[in-house]
Amino acid sequence: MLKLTHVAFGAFLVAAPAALAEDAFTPEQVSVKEAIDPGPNVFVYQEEWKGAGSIAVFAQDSLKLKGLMSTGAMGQMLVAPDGKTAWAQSSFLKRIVYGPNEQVLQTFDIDKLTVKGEAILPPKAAMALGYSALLRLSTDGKLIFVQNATPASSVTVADAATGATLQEVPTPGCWGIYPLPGKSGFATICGDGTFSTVTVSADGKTASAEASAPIFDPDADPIFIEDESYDGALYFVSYKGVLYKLDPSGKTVAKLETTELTAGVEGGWAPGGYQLMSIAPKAGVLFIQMHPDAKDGSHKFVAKEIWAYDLKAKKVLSRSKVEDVASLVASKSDTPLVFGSTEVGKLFRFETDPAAGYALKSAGETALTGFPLTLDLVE
Amino acid sequence: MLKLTHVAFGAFLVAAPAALAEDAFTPEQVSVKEAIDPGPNVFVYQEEWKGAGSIAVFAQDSLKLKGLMSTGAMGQMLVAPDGKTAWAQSSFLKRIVYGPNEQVLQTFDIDKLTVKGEAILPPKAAMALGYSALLRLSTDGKLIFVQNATPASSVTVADAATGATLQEVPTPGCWGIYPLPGKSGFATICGDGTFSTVTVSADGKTASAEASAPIFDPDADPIFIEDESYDGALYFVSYKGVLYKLDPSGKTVAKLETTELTAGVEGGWAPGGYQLMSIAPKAGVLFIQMHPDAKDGSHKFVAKEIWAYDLKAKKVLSRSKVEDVASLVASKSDTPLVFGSTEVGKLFRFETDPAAGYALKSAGETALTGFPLTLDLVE
Amino acid sequence: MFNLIDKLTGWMDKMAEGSARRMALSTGRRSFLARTGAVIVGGALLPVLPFDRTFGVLPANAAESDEFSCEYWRYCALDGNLCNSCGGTLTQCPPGSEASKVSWVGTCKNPVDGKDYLVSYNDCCGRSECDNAPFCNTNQGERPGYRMGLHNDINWCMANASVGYHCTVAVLVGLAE
Amino acid sequence: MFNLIDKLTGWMDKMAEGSARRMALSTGRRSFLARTGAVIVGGALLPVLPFDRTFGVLPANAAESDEFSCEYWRYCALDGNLCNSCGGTLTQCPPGSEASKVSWVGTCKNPVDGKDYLVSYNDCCGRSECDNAPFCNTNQGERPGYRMGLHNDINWCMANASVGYHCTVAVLVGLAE
Repeated sequence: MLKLTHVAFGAFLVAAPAALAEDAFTPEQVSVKEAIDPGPNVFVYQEEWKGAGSIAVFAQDSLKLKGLMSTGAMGQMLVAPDGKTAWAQSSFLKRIVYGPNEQVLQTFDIDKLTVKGEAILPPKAAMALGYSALLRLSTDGKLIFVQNATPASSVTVADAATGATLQEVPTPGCWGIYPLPGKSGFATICGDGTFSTVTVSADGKTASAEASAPIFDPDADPIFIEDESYDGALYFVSYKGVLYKLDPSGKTVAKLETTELTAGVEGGWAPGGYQLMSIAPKAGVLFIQMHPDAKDGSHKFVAKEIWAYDLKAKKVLSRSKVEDVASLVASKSDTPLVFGSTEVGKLFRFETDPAAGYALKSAGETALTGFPLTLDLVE
Repeated sequence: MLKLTHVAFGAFLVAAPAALAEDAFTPEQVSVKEAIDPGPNVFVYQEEWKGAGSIAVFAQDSLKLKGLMSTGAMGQMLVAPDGKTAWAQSSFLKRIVYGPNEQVLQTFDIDKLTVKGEAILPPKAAMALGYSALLRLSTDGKLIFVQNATPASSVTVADAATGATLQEVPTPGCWGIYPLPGKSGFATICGDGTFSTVTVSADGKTASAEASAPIFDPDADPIFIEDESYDGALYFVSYKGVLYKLDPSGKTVAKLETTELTAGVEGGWAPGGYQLMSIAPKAGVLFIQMHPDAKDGSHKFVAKEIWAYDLKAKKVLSRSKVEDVASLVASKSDTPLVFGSTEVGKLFRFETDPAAGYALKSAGETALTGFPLTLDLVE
Repeated sequence: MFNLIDKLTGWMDKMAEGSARRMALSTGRRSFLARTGAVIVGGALLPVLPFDRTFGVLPANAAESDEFSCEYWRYCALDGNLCNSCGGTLTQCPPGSEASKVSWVGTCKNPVDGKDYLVSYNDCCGRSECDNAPFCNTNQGERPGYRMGLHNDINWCMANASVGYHCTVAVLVGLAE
Repeated sequence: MFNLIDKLTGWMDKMAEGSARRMALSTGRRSFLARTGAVIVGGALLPVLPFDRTFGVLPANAAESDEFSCEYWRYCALDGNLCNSCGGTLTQCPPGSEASKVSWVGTCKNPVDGKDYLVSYNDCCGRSECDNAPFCNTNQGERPGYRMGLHNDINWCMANASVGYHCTVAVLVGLAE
């Protein structure tokens, strides 16, 4: 009884405040905002390793935080192309950092920031730093691909609508998920320098794989797992700055072309970071994080500059000095915006100037928490 | 099969490294340290609100971190007087920050930093900032008292050996747990300015309570819930700096004496912070966090100075400038050490100089995480 | 287990009696509430507002008018992250979270009209702590847990189904004349 | 679900064949391992060490000899919190935690004897991340997850009963001649 009456005391204040004043004061009511404000968003996955991570939703124009969607630990985020649905794969241990681990695929309604559903995954999902290639939606939007590591590599195929696991595809020695255009399935990068093209049946329940010819040299110059799609091609970049243009549409992945981003540039510049590049498709420009004096082990160095590289003209259009950008994403508009996150909790907004080779200029900054290494946006 | 072989690959490196070298190199083996190094410890509860908190164990002499004992969220820590056993009360939600909440009393073996046991508590335990008065051991060491809030106040009485809940004692309008000397039970501070003395039966299963005469004025000058025991008396301090010396040993709590700490001192000084005072018993000195220009709402201000107050002579012996100390604890030695934590992640070690009125001098600093507002030590 | 109830009820009666005495000068429940801040709880009375306002009056300044600053006047006893910087507003929890069923109360002076308002600080619940947003820790009139309705060092999501602390709103619920 | 196995086995055979070709110049399994860093896994071969060491040799300096510094030579490919600053030692997990059953491997040059050592980076598991301790992020020879044995952006507690990441040790397990 005591418990109930004390609870009632709090509720009373909220429910009957009008009784408190004698003059015309109109009391306010506490409520919950039903939906986020409209407008294009930037999503940042704020990963935590000893607690709840979150997908933070920011307004692209103002960087105003629209809200958080909470996940478990050591997770990955995925945002649907229409910006209405998000998913997260993460770990919920019985005692947060010890005890049985339940790996969960959450489905979120972005407008309402609510959990629409959750499904238990096979307990193999990679507990990794944030990389967009570790949790992917099939091109037709019907399947979710989850990168597993036990440390043997495999991919869980789940129904995007229900989260139900349909199959687990072994992908030994391969890593990263690159949805195939025009058909169901994904390509993956293999440790011998080939790609494997995994075709998944329409019902998601079976799969077959085909290895490509060698595409890169994983010993001499490995490629980052961060990919960008543009004009039907799939782009990767190597530790030393070689841009790979691949065709993922055939039975196997084919190499179309390679270009040296740093050709003719002094200073030992190389790409570095996590989500280290993004293509602005209308401009046909690749924005990529670069650091000077590159050496063995510098491939995760944060950016000292962001370069704008013209994919058609194959030349660097501009080099913009930045501070500590570890991951970035560019918008798809004519005059792209670039958003960059740092390892230590900042989100930067940059405007670009097409007349100046898409050079970046600072246009906003806000706070992030956790390890904010994955960004996405929807216009 | 693939999974098993891949796991074997990692194990192989650890188990059979001798095969890797051709010369006399002797490979090392990974192992787990069995126990912490001997010597007196300082304990800091690093509370988290969206993940796993931890009890951090530091060497008193070097501030070297000896290890962590992980808890759930929004918890409290308790260290046995012998320094061998610790407990924590904390919350484990199914989805870390949402879903059903399991409130757990963990028992830790401090030497091995292992979880010796856990018991599920009634789901009412206060989810509060760290305060030592919210989780207490009875004077005979047989019972654990857990402060509850629903927000109605009650205390769960649990068996210290097993963690099993024995009873829930309603304590409406009262807060904080102050174990009674010489008998089983506790006193608690009530909102009308009295104390309630709750006597618990030997088996822990029943209780009776007795209210004291008014002891303080909760409107004009409330007392902090932080207590210190010394020479049979129980000490509290008020927002305005009045030191209360109480006798908790009788049927009801009795007021023995009050003293104004700031009598004759200019500058509007007042006590402030969380675990804001500690008595060094051999010296008979109270160390207390003070800030100037006190006003309504400044009672949680961090310390600008720590004062050493002589409890027998009733005078301030020294005033030492400090930076941002939010909580502190003093050791029991002839020449006390004082350890202070800040809200932003630092643990300070101070030596004191008896010849200079126990003035503090900086003697070490290390990093803390979370909200580190509760400290304890055992010599 | 409940052999305490008699005595505790006695204590609560006594407290209610004391509060009732203080109430003598007022003319009705509303005035009483506005003046002393006590709230009727299942027949007993708990003091939830300090009536000792001997500390100074706040001067009006820019920060007091900026609801995204910890100095904003409504936040005079707020301990937590600002919901209006986390997708909510001054009085609305961010989408996807829940408003706490119970709350603590502050009394804050509005620098514009000079009146003291009762502010209900509701925590928003069921999402991770929004530490992207400013963390404020102000404590005018704040009391330890023995005056629970004025206490802010505790998770006021305690009575909700999902108790994860997300952020805090500041809702004007009355005038403290 | 396992209609892939045939093809994947084919792919692994091919990879093993390629590795075997590279192995041709060595005289036995031990040399092969030391030289190419490949490890036999259930009959297949996975490359776990880079053999391209074209980047510069490290100069000896004080930090390289300080095992509490991220610059310590053994930590050349360590991504995590140092266990020796969290109650453990260079090779011992802190009390109460568990050593990871699997690990990644770096090749680090000891500035004292000038030799390259194989370093097994084991995560310690089942306790909260020890972010009291220094966080180091060095990546000599580090590769993405397609060379899993060299990859450090993942929780190597993954094969343990309790997968919470606590900290990382650096254990010398071999010489890379």
